[in-house]
Amino acid sequence: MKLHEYQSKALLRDRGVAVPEGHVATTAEEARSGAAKLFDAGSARVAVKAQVHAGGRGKGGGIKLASSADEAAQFAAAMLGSQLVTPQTGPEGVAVNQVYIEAGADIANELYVALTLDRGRGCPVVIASAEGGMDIEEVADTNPDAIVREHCEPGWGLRSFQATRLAYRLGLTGKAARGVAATMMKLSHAYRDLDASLAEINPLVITGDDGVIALDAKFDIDDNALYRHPELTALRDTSEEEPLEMEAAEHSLSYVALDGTVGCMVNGAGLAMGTMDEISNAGGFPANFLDVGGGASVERVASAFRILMKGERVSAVLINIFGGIVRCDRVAKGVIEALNTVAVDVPIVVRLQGTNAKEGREILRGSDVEFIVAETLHEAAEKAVAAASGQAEA
Amino acid sequence: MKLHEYQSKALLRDRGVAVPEGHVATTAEEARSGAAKLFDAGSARVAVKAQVHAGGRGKGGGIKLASSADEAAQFAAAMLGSQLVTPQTGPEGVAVNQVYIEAGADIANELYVALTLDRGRGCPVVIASAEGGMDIEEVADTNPDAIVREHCEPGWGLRSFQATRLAYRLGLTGKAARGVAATMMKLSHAYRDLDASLAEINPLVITGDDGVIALDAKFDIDDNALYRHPELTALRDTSEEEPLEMEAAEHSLSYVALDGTVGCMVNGAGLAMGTMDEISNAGGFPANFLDVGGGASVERVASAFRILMKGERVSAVLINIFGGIVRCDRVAKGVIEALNTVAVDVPIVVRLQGTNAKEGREILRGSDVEFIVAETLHEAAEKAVAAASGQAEA
Amino acid sequence: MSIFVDSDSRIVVQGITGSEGAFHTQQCREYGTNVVAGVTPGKGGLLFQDEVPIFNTVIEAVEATGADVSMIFVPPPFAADAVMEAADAGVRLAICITEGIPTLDMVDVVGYCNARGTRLIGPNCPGVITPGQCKVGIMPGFVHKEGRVGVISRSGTLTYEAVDQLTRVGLGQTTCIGIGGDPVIGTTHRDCLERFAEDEKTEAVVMIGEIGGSGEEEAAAYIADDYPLPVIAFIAGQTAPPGKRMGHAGAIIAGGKGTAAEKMKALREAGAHVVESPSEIGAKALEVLGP
Amino acid sequence: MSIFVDSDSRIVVQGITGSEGAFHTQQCREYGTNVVAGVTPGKGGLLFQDEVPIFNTVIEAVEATGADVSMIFVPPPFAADAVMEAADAGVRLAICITEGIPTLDMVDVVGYCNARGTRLIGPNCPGVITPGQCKVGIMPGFVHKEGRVGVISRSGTLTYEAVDQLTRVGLGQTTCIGIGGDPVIGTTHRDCLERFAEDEKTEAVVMIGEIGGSGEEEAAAYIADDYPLPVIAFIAGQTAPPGKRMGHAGAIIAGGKGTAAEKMKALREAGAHVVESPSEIGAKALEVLGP
Repeated sequence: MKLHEYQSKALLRDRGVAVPEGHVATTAEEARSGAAKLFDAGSARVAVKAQVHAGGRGKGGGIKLASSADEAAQFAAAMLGSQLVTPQTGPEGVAVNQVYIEAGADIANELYVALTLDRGRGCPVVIASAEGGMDIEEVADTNPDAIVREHCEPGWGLRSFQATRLAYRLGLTGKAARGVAATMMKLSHAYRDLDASLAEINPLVITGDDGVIALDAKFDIDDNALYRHPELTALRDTSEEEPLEMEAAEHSLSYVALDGTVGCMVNGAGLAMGTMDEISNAGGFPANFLDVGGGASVERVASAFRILMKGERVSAVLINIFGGIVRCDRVAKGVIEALNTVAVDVPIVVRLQGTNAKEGREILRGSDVEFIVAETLHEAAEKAVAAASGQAEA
Repeated sequence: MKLHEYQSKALLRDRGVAVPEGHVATTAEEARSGAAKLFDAGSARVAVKAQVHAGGRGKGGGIKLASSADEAAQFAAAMLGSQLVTPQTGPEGVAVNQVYIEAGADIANELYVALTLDRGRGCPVVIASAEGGMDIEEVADTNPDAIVREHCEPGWGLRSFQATRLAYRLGLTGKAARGVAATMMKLSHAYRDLDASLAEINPLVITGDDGVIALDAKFDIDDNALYRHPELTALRDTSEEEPLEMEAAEHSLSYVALDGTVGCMVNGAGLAMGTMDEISNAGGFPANFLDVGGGASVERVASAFRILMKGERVSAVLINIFGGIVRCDRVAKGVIEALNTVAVDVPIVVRLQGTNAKEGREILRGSDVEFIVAETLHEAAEKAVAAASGQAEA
Repeated sequence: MSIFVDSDSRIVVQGITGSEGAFHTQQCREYGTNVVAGVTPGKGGLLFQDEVPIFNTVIEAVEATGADVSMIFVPPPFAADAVMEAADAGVRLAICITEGIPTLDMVDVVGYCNARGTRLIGPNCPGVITPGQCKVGIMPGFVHKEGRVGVISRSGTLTYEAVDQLTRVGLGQTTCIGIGGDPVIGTTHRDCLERFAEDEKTEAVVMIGEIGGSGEEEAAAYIADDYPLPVIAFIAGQTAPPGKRMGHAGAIIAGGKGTAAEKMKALREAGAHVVESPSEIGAKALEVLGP
Repeated sequence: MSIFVDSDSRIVVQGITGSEGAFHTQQCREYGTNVVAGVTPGKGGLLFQDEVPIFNTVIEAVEATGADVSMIFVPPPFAADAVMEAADAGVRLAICITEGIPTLDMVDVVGYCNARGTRLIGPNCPGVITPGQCKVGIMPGFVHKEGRVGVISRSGTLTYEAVDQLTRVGLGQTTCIGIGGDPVIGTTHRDCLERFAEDEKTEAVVMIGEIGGSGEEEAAAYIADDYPLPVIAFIAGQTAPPGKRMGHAGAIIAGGKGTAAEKMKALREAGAHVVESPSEIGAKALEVLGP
């Protein structure tokens, strides 16, 4: 789950990290009054920042500096309700529903600091760079030596000496080094306490008087850990999420929309990916990834069909079930029952394998619904691709 | 630093451990009104408990059960200002300055739970016993099998499965087991967060409905860690501490009063103990342990003399300094200067060894003060013991 | 021969009285697995299926029955603690089936297991099977056949698919291991490759990877360094888009890293027989090994 | 021969610019100790006494100078972190002089050092000296003499006393170690006994214990098991009252345990030559070893 900048900053502020004053606004009027407060408090300029989950907002015009409350209101009016296109969104962009009005900072130096998981080492890693404000992957490509790292070992977490070491390796000294090291410690505690998968401050600003301020911040939270963070779950903003993926998640289905024409319904994530690959190898294009999981009850299969068929371009469906503990005959019954409640007007290729596959296939054959039955995964993919191209009867 | 029961319970309550309602009272009237509140809230009985650091209060009459607010006030009146003698105090007892008025609990079962340091393993250990209310050392002697333990390993602390394991090994089941395991986890976090050297709940009570309540609680805090716990330092009650030891501590001296007649002033704790032992081997009795530490400045030596001479029975003084980095000539000068400000009317035996010992001895010989100079530790002890027995001139 | 488990393995099941735990324990027992104990706090003293003693704690189970392998079906909020309990009790192998454990819990768990010398397989995995001897997991036993191919995979049903193909072409398996689909796992492809290399009976390894992480690349580097057995490899997710989690928490192309193409390239360069299609696994293995 | 440090040891001093650190670094250098680097965050790039390079971090010091032993003078609130930094930087031996470190910090530090294979000596100790070769600590070098007795002690000045007696009776020392007066320490009496047993030059060990803890009892158990060298032992605090901390945080008779009498009995039964008086250490050593 992704958090917005303003949410992430509130979490950091709670943990003692300095962040600029700011106000969330959903209307130009709110933006004006938020900006006015900041100007009254002495800000020379305020930033108007689109609150979207995608990165690269600056490049897409999602961050503007205003010199008056009126100007801030104008920027906010232009952003709110617009579709913001950034290097990390598709060409259609994402809708801006909230802006954050924030006091400008006195920037002497900009750093990058983040914690994320190092999968190879199996532990979190702090990644820092003296090139703040830039995308870290860009820095990794153009100037990898500018990036320094320290691992948070199991049981030990980030130790103070590691944070200090990072600060010195970034070329800092004195108060700025101590401030950055302290911020890294706080960020690592936040990462841990919030079950984050990413905690990023970019840029982390050194001010003219060697203060340290988080000018942008981003937390991604581990979905598996949300059960123990109701306070974070309440921060979820689903406006940028794919509606079908959300609907699938509500039914404990794992669904990802793709661009192709062959709708897939598979049990197991690996087999679902493998099925997509096989469709591709057969010359077709999968319309989605869809894992119905281990249970595959009638209700679940029906939901899966419903979501699958909402994919606009689906012109054939491939059901690929490898029965393990799940019995194929039960799945077959589920499919038939599901089809009584969901209108499916495209060819359906079914491949059942594993436990009670034969019985399952017989059930399908004996039903009113017309299925194209396949034996192997390869055959199933070929038939589905052909069906999607309108050659089902060929 | 030791905390009182009511202070320890407040710390536990803050961390989610259930404790009975209670009120501190320093007068009988306060005790009455505190008790009245508890009776009003539905208590059938209230306990009046002397707030002293020494354990074994119950055996000394420091815990009384009252059935009315008047009775509670009577008990409080009797306790407050009295000297409470328990198995853990000397025969002179300790003054009771505060009592704690507490709601009675519905006791079905009493357990013992504590965390302390296992020095052999170098990590904290949870010690628990089904024989609550009893002194754990008594249980260790009479029924060692009743005691169960789990270690809190470096980096890992107490894991939930260990707390669960302890609860089952205490013979608990169901809700009581879960409640006790949860309490152990909270106690272990408190131990860690508060830098405790001891965190004890005795008894930890299982109530009739399988609830879990801490009926008595005790924290000892690591003095070395107090610098990071100003909130705990503020809880210090020095009324039970030895005034001379406190005075010594203020001057960074380590002092322990003993029963003998030979006052000792030594640099280094090990040598100070060794000096005491040597005095004892020579047939005398040390009046104190006193480590003047590494610095041994004039001010410090003077303070040491002042404190030393407050020991009532001191009839000779033994100064034993092994100069290492500290130079004996400087110490000698410090002793002489100190004696200008402190009246010492008993014989002083001085043994200087190590760096510049010869020069130091010469300085002493050249002074107005009459010192008995010794070369070896053995000789010094012999001479001091003789001096203390009035045979200095013999 | 085999790796990790065999007919001598003595299994304790943590969470044996839960619905999943009970069902799969029964399945494992029917397969012939020697399930010697179960653990459910609060149910100590009862029997599972009138035969398997249940204990409150793993240490009791280990002490009473000599269990050396734990199969874990404990729900996600308690699973990390359960694995640590198994490690602390001294089982040599903990197989954690549970899906949905928070990643940072697993960071701790893997560190804890490593410090204690307990091998963890999983979490979020189908388990381990040595056909004909011992099934410790949720895979359908009947598709497997005793033989000479080792199988390593991050997924469940795709493994069954691969195993089924092997069995159909007449190639049995020494041991099949589902290492799990999470970002942090106890045992990697590389670890399994090492063990298979030491197993006399294993003549080839089928390795099924998927997008995300760098486990396949690390395995490739290991294979490139004179790995003694032929490796047949497939990487799932060639058609997966970046930034999308493909079911498994660990199956995600993040920051442009962890693509199927990269992994396939690394394996190919390391000398593995990489197939483009999951349908070709069995045929390729037969081609490499011969009938 | 010697244990822990010798003329090849390359010392880095953490906290070299503090008043204690600077003073004792100078003393050690005057003794002939090879101090190759200092560490004070923020002072990297400067020189100590115009000769010893100062670094911001231990890892830099180790990489630049090959330091393998760290002497630590960092104040208590930062000392635990400093020891961990030394361990993480890969020094084989960390000697922590600092007194007053919170006990729970030391629990973590010792665990961390053990996990990394770094030996910690101390804290709250005078350090280690191999006479004539290397002094890493605050002991007065001049009382020591090269020779054949190993010395282990929990205290500072009492060790100097014992060493002085040895030197006066003509017995030099191989290595003298102050293990420290805290409840949790990195290296125990027993650890040192083990190392002395492997040292060719050491012909006897003087072991000075004190009240509190059970380190002396554990040493006694180890000695009882055919320890190859004669051990001369003294336990300080025979006259100490229970429940009172005798200066050292670790020197306290708690719950009736850790008395001098118990420790002396255990050592005597183990075959050690236990003296009642600290004055007899030198004479007893001479009696045992011969001139």
